[in-house]
Amino acid sequence: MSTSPPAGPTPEEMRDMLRAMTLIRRFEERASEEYMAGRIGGFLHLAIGEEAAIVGTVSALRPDDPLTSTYREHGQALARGTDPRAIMAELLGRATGICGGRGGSMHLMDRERSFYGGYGIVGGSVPLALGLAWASHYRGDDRVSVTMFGEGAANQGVVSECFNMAGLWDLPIVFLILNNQYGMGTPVERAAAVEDFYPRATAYDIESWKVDGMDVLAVRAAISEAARLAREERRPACVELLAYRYKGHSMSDPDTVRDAAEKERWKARDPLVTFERVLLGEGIMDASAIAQMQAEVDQVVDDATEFAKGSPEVPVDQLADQVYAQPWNDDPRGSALVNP
Amino acid sequence: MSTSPPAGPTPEEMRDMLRAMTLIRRFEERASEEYMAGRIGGFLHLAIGEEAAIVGTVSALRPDDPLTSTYREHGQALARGTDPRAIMAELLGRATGICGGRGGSMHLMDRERSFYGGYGIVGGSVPLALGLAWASHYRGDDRVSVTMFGEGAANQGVVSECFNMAGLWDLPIVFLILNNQYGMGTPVERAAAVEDFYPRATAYDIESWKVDGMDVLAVRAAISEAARLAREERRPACVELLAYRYKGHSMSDPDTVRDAAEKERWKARDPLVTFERVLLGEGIMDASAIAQMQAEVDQVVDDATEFAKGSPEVPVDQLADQVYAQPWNDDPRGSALVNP
Amino acid sequence: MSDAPAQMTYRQALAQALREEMERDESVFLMGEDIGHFDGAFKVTKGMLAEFGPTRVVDTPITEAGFTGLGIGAAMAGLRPVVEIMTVNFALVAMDQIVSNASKIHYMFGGQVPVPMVIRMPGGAGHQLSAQHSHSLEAMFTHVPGLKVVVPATPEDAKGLLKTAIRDDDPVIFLESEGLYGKKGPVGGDDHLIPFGQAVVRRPGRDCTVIAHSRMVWVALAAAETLAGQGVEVEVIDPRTFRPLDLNTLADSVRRTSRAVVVDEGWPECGIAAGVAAHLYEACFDWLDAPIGRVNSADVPMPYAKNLEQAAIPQPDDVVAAVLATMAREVPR
Amino acid sequence: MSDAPAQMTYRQALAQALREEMERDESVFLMGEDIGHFDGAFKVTKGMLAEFGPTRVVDTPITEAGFTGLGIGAAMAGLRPVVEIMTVNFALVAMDQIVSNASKIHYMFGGQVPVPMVIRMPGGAGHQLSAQHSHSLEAMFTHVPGLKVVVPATPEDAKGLLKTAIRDDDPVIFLESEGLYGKKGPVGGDDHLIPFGQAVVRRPGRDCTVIAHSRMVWVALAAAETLAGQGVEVEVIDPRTFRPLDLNTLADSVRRTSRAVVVDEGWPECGIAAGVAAHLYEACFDWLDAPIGRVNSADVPMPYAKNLEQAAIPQPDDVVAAVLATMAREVPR
Ligand SMILES: Cc1ncc(C[n+]2csc(CCOP(=O)(O)OP(=O)(O)O)c2C)c(N)n1
Ligand SMILES: Cc1ncc(C[n+]2csc(CCOP(=O)(O)OP(=O)(O)O)c2C)c(N)n1
Ligand SMILES: [Mg+2]
Ligand SMILES: [Mg+2]
Repeated sequence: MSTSPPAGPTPEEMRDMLRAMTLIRRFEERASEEYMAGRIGGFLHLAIGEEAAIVGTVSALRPDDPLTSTYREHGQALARGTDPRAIMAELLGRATGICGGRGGSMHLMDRERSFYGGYGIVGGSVPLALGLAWASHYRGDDRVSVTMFGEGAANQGVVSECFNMAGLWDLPIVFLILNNQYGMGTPVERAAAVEDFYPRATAYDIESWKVDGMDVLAVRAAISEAARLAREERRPACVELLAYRYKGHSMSDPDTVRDAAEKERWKARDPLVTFERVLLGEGIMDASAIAQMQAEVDQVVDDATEFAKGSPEVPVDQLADQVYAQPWNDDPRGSALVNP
Repeated sequence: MSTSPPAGPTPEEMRDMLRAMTLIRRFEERASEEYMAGRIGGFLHLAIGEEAAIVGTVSALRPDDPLTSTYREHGQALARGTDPRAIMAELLGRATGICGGRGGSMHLMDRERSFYGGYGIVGGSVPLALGLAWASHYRGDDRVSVTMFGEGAANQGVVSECFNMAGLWDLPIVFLILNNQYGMGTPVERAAAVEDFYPRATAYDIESWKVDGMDVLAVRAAISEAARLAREERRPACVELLAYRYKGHSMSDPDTVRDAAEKERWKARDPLVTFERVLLGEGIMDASAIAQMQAEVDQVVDDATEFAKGSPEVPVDQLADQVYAQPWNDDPRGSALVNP
Repeated sequence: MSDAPAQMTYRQALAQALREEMERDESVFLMGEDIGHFDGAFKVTKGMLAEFGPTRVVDTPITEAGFTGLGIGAAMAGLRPVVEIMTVNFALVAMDQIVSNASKIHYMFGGQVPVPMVIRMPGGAGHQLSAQHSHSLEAMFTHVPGLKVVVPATPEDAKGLLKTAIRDDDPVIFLESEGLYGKKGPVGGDDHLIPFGQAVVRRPGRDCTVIAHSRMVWVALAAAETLAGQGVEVEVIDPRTFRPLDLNTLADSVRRTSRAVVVDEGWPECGIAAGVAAHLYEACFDWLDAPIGRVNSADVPMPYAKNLEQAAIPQPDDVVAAVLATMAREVPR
Repeated sequence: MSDAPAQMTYRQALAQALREEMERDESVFLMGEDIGHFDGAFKVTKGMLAEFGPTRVVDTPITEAGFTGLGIGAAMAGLRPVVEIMTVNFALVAMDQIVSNASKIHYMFGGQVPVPMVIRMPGGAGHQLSAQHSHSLEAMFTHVPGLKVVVPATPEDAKGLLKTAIRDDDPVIFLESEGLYGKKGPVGGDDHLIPFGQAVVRRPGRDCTVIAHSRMVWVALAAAETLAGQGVEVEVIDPRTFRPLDLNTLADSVRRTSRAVVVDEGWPECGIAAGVAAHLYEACFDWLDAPIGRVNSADVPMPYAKNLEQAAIPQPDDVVAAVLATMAREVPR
């Protein structure tokens, strides 16, 4: 049985983590521009400010640990190593997108990298992750299923149902409550009877605790321990990450509800800046190495954007393809009905 | 603001409580016979063994406190004072039934007595009770909404959602988890990660505790305190009552899963026998008074059954009446569609 | 001109209905996600928290089953809740409360307690919101006896029907359209109520009856314009409510035109178009010169890409084609 | 006679399909409330816990949304879950998982992951279970692209279709009937698979096509017997699956008989009968001599009282009346 990565990352891992965080930040800034330019439609939810939570989590997992997320999931895909070209192309609704233009920003998936998707119904993805954990339990493999969802989602009843089943059957799952303190315009204190969420899991005998979600090393350590519990002790765990999103709920939210001073306070704790300081302080990277990494990342984002823009649209005659995995009568369209 | 009844009942109240418990027991025994005779259809869920939980609860409430229950709710209606004739007639599907034969055993309601109904979808009635509590909160009246549901129902996500809203808005509601240790054939340890249910409510800052549900005085004391919290301190409460049902889940369950020794152990704690002993011991009733009361109850049950049997069926041409409270075009049938 | 009806958007018309009814009746309150401090996801309830306070404009946690059920219970207690489910997509989480409780309580308990509540929710596709956020669930709700189902297409109807819905004693599923909030039109005053079960002719015509509701009314009217250029005069009728359904008005028109097309943004199978068509075939069998055309969204989960999405949802051209197909049919008479 | 098909009940046929598929494929497992120690609410899974152990026959808490979602996730991981929802009524609690996840995941993510799962659930009325426990929700599921919808009427079909469902790579809504579990009939062996989308003629006839599924097949056959006594020969066809729908077989029959009645235990509005009828009108418009009859349950929440319930659900006499109404129609030709 192979174990989870150790909590303390190597210098190289730390460089990779900073790079991943930078990539998420720059990618999403670019996505935001593409949205403003009208090339991305639908909803676009940015995770800017939450990079430590995402990268800390993914870096604590094995690449084959199934991961699910919400609609705010570009970062998870990027951190898992999905080609930024395929993500940007998906956002632009192109045939070369990771989901062939069917999903868009809210519904990225990269099954090859065990990223089992972003979902739009608040709370609705959590039982799917439980099912992925169930499959590991069933097969006796040592994967750990990790599901990231917001503190708003934690109020959905189905999440409690999953706590119960995970606790009852000792499933290898980590519930990751990304508490960014708001669900759209609603702050925690107006949505939850108790502002800490992890004790809810405790009531189902799930080891649970809360961690600073702006500190990528703290996140990594917490998720490593949670994954270890799930992988080695075969017990579920729940980690609440306290974090903050710097942008509105989605691009269509002008973000007028949140207090400016509050935003500044949290921006002062920018996870990228904080982590850069760590790397500089420990001599793992110097300023020019960081600048070079950033330039490379910008290059990757430029390239992804160019690729996406240059990619073909999805042929309209493929509209009805793939509704079914096993279409009727070998109908390649996957349509369920045939007219006489 | 009138207060909840005090925890310690008067001798007269104790006599009434024993009478109510006896009525429930005898009424349900008779219902079981009527079911066997084919005069009652559908599902028939008996609460035999749970009389202390029901009567203890109802006796701790004001008559105008809204009460909801599950499909196992003949006792709640009887304890609230609904005419046994109207209940038995409902069970027999007669026009004189409390719901005009529309509801049957699972769906009794007596709005005049603030009994807001028995419901068949496990967990589904709990938010209704929250809404009844909301109405008191909204209007500023001092009623307390009480909702009784099983430990199996406590696993349904919507119950957690209600805990959260009750805690968040300080609604005057008492969640009463009637833990009879089984949901159909499934014992608690196979359905719940933790065998105590009240701590789930605690995670939402709701005052919660567990009580012996076979002891009617203990139940009454606990619900009195819970109702006091809700009525006077305007805070929700949650009480878990540990109890046991003596019969199968419903009449169609041969009850072969549960261990005979276990059943005997719990029958040795029969809530009626126990409470009779208390009354005898305290000199509140003597053996002949009890016998006389029982004879009167049997008389009531006989009468209710005769009444029901002698009652007319519901006219079939009333099938479509009352689908709507406000029918279209004054159509007395309440049909929503008119053909040209 | 002081008594000319005000011009306003569908959004404003809804807001006006809510305000007027809340002022009129203290038992009316609003509940839903982000309707207060955030002014509502679509800003329908903008400013109302400040006006009416947090007991009458209630921000909820993201627990649709729970607060829809709460609304039903509050209605049983005699209040008149207007529950906003942010979009109809999230009603799927609350389906049990709507179908097992709201629609049944009055009947099942022998008429003891009415459930006078409104569940407002916008739906529809067209903004690239992809598969989970693009539902039109009219058919699912219309399937269920005990519910009333309302589908306003204009600002005037939005106001008049919402006021009626709030005063109605039954649970009303009030389906708004995300694509119509900005639509402007004349709107009546305080006493402007529109009864349920009264279809309205949006455009008179003699050649073919086109039945459309909500946003599809505008799609149908655009198609009618195109068709008029080709000499085909269609009559566009908006049922406005599906429960109750004003079949008389629909059937009268079809008997005159002998042809019909039903336009519906939902899916085809067991959908609204199928449901309405079934009634019309039965009511107008001897008059029909061609099978009734059905224009629906494609029988697929809604895709994200703009070109696919536009191909999936009914467009004016689809309506034109359906009408022409109906007209092209040889008449055996 | 050793190769004559065995006689068994619908219940036993289902059990046999489950057993054979579990033996055949280790990735198949069963999950649901009380299916293990309690042998299942309707005893379909009797004895299977002992045979297959608690990892493959899993008793769940009463949390349909949660464990249905779990099944979807497990299917995404490549297992083949057979989730039992105790009755279809409780699927309303899991509607979001079924509609927003199960039906959409394959399409929405560009075909990366199939969802090979079966959701088994019995439905229907007739046992005085009252409003919340008497649903027939075929129409709601058939409305949704991405699902397959299967409605077996006989032991043979129960087995053959369930085996196909388990091997199918898409989410299959497998709707059993509470009223059929005790029904006996011949059932094929291990290799007995019935493909989806193949309607079957249950009784040939020339005068009117009667389309019925699940328990309604037997109601229709009883009606056919009565009608035969009056000289009317109806052809009873069972579609067996609604997604996919074998419209060819249905339409061929209607083109021969020129008349049709659809019998469906669900509600009338936007129901199965309306959906099937809409297709048939379109496919057979020039052949139809009368409007298609629809026999549905009454448009009411199901009442408890036996006489009311029997009046509310389709009876053989209702089918007879609908056929005769169809026959009575003057033919304008
Ligand atoms: C069931 C459901 N209800 C409502 C919504 C609309 N909605 C989308 S995101 C969101 C807020 C979620 O907050 P949280 O879970 O904290 O995640 P965050 O957006 O903060 O990452 C809401 C209400 C939805 N998508 N699904
Ligand atoms: C949503 C839902 N799922 C399943 C059922 C079937 N069912 C009826 S009662 C019951 C057991 C409930 O157990 P519990 O809540 O402990 O109540 P008890 O019957 O013990 O009083 C089940 C599974 C149902 N009615 N509703
Ligand atoms: Mg949040
Ligand atoms: Mg129980």
